[in-house]
Amino acid sequence: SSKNESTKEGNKKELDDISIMLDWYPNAVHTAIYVAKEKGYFEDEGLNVKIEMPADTNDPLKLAATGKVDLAISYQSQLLLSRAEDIPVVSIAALVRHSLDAIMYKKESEINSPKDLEGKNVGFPSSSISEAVVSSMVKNDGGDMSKVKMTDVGWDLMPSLATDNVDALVGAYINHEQVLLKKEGYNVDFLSLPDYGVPDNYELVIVTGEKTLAKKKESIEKFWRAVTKGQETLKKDPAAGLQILLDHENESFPLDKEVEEESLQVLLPLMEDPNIPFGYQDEAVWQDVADWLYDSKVIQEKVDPKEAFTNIVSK
Amino acid sequence: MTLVLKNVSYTFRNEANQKNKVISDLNMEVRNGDFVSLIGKSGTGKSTILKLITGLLKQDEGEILINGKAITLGDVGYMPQRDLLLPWRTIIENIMIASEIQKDLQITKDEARSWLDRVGLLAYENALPDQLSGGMRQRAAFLRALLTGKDLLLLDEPFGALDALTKKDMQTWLLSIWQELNKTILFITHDLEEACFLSDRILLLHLDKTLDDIPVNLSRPRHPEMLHEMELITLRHNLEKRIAHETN
Amino acid sequence: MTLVLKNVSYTFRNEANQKNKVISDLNMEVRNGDFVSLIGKSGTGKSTILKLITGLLKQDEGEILINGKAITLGDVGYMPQRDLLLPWRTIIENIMIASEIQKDLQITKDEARSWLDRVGLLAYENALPDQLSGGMRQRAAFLRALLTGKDLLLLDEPFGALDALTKKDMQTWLLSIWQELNKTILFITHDLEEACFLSDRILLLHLDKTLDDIPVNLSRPRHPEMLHEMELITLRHNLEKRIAHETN
Amino acid sequence: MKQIKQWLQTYSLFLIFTLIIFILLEYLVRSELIPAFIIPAPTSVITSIIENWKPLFLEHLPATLLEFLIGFVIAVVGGVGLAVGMFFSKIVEKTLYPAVLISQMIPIIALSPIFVLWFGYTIWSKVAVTVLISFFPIVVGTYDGLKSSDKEYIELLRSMGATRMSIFKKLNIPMAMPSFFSGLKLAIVYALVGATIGEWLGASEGLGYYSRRMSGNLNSEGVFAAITILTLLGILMFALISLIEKRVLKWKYTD
Amino acid sequence: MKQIKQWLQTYSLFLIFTLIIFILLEYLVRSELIPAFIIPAPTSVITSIIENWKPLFLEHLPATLLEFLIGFVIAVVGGVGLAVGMFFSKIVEKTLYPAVLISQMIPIIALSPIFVLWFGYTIWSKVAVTVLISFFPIVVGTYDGLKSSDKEYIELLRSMGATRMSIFKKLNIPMAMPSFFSGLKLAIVYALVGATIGEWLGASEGLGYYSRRMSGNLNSEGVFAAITILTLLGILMFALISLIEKRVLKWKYTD
Ligand SMILES: Nc1ncnc2c1ncn2[C@@H]1O[C@H](COP(=O)(O)OP(=O)(O)OP(=O)(O)O)[C@@H](O)[C@H]1O
Ligand SMILES: Nc1ncnc2c1ncn2[C@@H]1O[C@H](COP(=O)(O)OP(=O)(O)OP(=O)(O)O)[C@@H](O)[C@H]1O
Ligand SMILES: [Mg+2]
Ligand SMILES: [Mg+2]
Repeated sequence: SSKNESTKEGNKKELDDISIMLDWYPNAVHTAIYVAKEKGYFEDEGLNVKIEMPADTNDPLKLAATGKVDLAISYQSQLLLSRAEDIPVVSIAALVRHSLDAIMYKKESEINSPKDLEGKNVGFPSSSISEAVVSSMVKNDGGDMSKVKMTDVGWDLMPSLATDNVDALVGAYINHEQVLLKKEGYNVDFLSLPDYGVPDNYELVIVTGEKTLAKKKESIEKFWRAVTKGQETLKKDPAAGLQILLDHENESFPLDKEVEEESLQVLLPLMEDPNIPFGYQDEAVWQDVADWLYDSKVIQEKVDPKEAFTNIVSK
Repeated sequence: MTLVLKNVSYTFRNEANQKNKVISDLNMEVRNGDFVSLIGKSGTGKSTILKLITGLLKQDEGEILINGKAITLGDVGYMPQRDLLLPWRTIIENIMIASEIQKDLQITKDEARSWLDRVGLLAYENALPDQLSGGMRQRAAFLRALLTGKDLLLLDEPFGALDALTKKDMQTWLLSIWQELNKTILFITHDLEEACFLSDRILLLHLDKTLDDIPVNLSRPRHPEMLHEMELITLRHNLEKRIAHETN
Repeated sequence: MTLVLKNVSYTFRNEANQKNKVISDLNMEVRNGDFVSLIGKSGTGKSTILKLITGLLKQDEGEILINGKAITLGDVGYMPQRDLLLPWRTIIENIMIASEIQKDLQITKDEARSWLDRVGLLAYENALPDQLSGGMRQRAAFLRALLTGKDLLLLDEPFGALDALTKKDMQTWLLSIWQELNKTILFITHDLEEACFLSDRILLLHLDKTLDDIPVNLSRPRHPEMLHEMELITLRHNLEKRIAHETN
Repeated sequence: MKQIKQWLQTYSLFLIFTLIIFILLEYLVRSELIPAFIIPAPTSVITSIIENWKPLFLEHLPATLLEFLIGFVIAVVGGVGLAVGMFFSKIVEKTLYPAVLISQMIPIIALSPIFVLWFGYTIWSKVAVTVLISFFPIVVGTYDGLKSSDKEYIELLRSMGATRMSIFKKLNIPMAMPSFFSGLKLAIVYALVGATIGEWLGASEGLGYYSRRMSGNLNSEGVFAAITILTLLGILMFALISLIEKRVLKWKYTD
Repeated sequence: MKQIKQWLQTYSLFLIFTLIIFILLEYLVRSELIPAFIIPAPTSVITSIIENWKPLFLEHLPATLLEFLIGFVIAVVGGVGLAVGMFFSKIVEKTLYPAVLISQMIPIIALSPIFVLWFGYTIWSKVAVTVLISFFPIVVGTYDGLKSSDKEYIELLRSMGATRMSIFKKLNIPMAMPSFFSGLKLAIVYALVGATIGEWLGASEGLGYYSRRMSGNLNSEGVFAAITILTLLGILMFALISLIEKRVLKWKYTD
């Protein structure tokens, strides 16, 4: 057995290090990555993957830009914002292909479409994108945005709705906040962005710094192959896949199994589209989102979508 | 004005509830216009007696009467060893503090000013205590006790912290004020020469809590030359001997 | 051991660069085994002279010589008015501090202990200064100056803060130690009686910066009874008059 | 004139030091040794302040100032009140002093949902954070100050027949002033930090909010513009209190 | 025995007060007047601590403790070093004292990207926050303490021929101790808060991080479990320093 160990060690030394920073703490959306890690898919590709967690949702982008991490999970619109600020980051794959963001509210608050938000109070997490989302949706629905009150609720999305400090939330995810609020016994419903004129977007994308991309393109491709394999395994047996995540986290941060199960159920259909490889990005989608951001004045200069992303998987 | 202490006792209790009977069955009397000194070794209870007379401490037994009535706080003028001038008040504000505290005491600023003038402090009326020398501060502290308007003044080692030369000046000064105003003074000191020079009577407190009453047969008015007269020197010598044999 | 000051001058400069010539063309001499007192009104510069002799201040002009050599810091034993015992050190640690500072000074703990015994402080060897009475602290401070091992001791009002009775005891005690050890002492005091009782010579510093040298013709050893002898009383009376006419 | 000269003498070294740091930073950023989206060049920060002076000074600064002022006043009134209560009553002291001490050990951000529950997103949630954070030094300063009155002074006043209330007014209060001001100087700095943190927990205006929004927009010049104004404001407040202290405690400073 | 009795006498009122608050909370939560996901019932918090004792005490507590200890030691060493530097050199003082003061006015969270850039998500980013937050009271305490040495004592030692170094060792250092300990007591509380905030700014373990994670999951019992442990730890640290202070400053406390 000692011989076996030494060869293992020898193998390890040949592995390429690659680091990825998640968008938030580990949850159902990251299951594929943990499956790939646990099942040894990364090792098979010759990679040693280090997973890190951020403090602030902006950190992953900045750290990828400076090369402190090789990869990061971020948001499509946030990436376009960074490009507008000349932060050298590129998206290399789409992790979630559709919006998770939505306008969320308690059913009893008699909101049926965005224009019903007039005279109501909408909470959002200090982001101009969220404001633009509400504005677009209300206008699209024929409402008057000036009658909608927007309240920045900082970090406390769920408590603000639960305590009726706001009537609706934007920036809350249907796979997390919605599930949790339901579990606490609140009857919540939501309005989808694409239904009211906000282009459907790749909510989560994998990004890297321009320099890192040039240097480590091969490793990044390997990384994504392994994650894709992880996603396949997960789809075949979601319960087993999720268990890997839960086991990994359970020692330190017990995750709520029910919540994550439900979250995964919401997520899986949104992560892939039929006949399109996992992670493939469509220029049209980038163009739409970029245009929308420019039109709604979130960014002041046009961003060339071609520079913002590069596909590492081909159709 | 007559001050009478009848069979007064006082016991200190510390945290561990140990008792220390400092004053035991004490009798004394101070008559109107007297200048009486209270002397004795350290720890015999001189300051305690003064605090009992002011009312700051309450005797366990016996009576303390002024003009036949039991004393209460605010009945006498009190001057401790440290001048205790409030550092944020000007000199005139300091000496007028008693009239702020006691409603029935009406002292005008002009009166206070004329007092300052009399003791040579008018130029320092609006100065802060820190700007004054030790002797000046002591004079201000005395004025503060005087301006309580009480007939009986209790002075606890008022010149103890002064240097010998300043002390001499202050003694003469105090005598002149006392004579002019016909106040009654009970004066604590460690300095036997001072006690002899100033007093009509000296009360000598012993470690065994007994009290000797010793008359001083020097003529009034006193002047510094008398310090070198045989009578004073002998009296002092005498007192020294009486105290020296006591062991702490 | 001879201390000589030749034409010494010293000027204080304040922040506004105003000058105050405190010592001007001063000449004095202290010979081996002398007990010399330095007296004078407040502010005449007595403490300044002592600081010049210790080397804490540097004269602007003139020379200060011990045995013909210019003095430097560490040449004399110095005792200020406040005892300045370090509150975190035990009594024995306090009196041995000079031997920690000066490498060539070797004083063993046993020696220090025998000194404590001699002044009646052995029981307090390991006590902290706060646990001692004023007189005891003053004795410890004196031992500290003594255990610098220097022949010349400079004492700046060492008993100024003590009460009159304790002071008497300390004077007698100081004389006995001084006689036994054949030290040279330069002693500042405000108390003329004290100066007369202790000294061989009295140096009287005037406000105009001149210095009188007055011999004391009392026999040695001195004993407290002498305080009441006519000779001492006359001398004191005399000194008082010489000082009194000076105006500040 | 003389005062200015003295001021320069005191702070010139520090100003030179600051200038060197700024020049160094400018160089590091311009030569791309530090990415500008993490630490912006000082000149860009200044440009950003000038360009956005209208929202910064007319909208966000007044908002933060208002939260800060209300919070600071409440902290002073409440803190002094509590200190006085503890001074007069052993029971109040023994009950609340440890609680006040412990309140300082709880990371405030962890309590943000509670603030939301109680105060919603009104100005009061920011005021609450401000109060919580600046309360402690005032209580401690005032209480220690009140207790510092010498027993001998108290006896002197009592011997004149002074009531407890007049001893409090004539002795305890003036005696407490130096220690109270030490606490106040700490508190005013903390109060500003508190208002900023309060805004991070949810606000729609204010410099803290501005900096967070700019951070969300990855606009580091904006972030540092707000921080710069906040810091200068803090220095100003500190200087102001120091000045008032010098006035009120004239008797301590004339020598 | 006697000490325990004395301790009870001192703190019994506070303990009763705490108990009443807890019972009140328990009632408010049970009767659903306060939603349990905002303030949990005290009993649920205790249950949560017991259930999760393993990760809490074996993983997160040691992580926080380590950050805290490293940070605190650096703050003490650095703070004392700076104070000594300022004590010996007017230039150092005039250059750095205002900088240290101003560093306290900058809201630390605003600097998180800088910490992350410099230190990444290693332990050092948390240590840096800890140091920054606990540095100030140590510098001020030590510096004020060193300066407090009486001129007369210095002259006495100089008259014995003492060098500046031996005056420093024999006089300045012991004289500075009381003020140094005042600073230390503040610093140790702040250091713990600092480590927690540091973890909020990015970590993968530690009690601060734990509380944040639990907060993201609306698990308020978890949040308060971590806060409770942190608070108890803070009290313990404070008591520890107070004890050491009593030992070192025996000469101040024997009376
Ligand atoms: N507050 C107190 N608590 C307990 N004991 C006290 C207190 N004040 C004084 N004593 C004790 O009472 C005794 C007499 O004290 P007091 O101050 O009256 O003496 P004294 O004659 O004024 O001494 P001194 O000459 O030193 O001023 C002393 O033994 C002292 O220890
Ligand atoms: N550090 C100082 N700076 C400026 N002037 C000083 C300083 N120390 C003393 N003086 C001045 O020098 C003069 C003499 O002071 P010194 O202390 O030597 O007098 P002294 O004779 O010892 O007085 P006392 O009897 O009050 O102790 C005084 O006028 C005093 O104001
Ligand atoms: Mg007394
Ligand atoms: Mg002097």
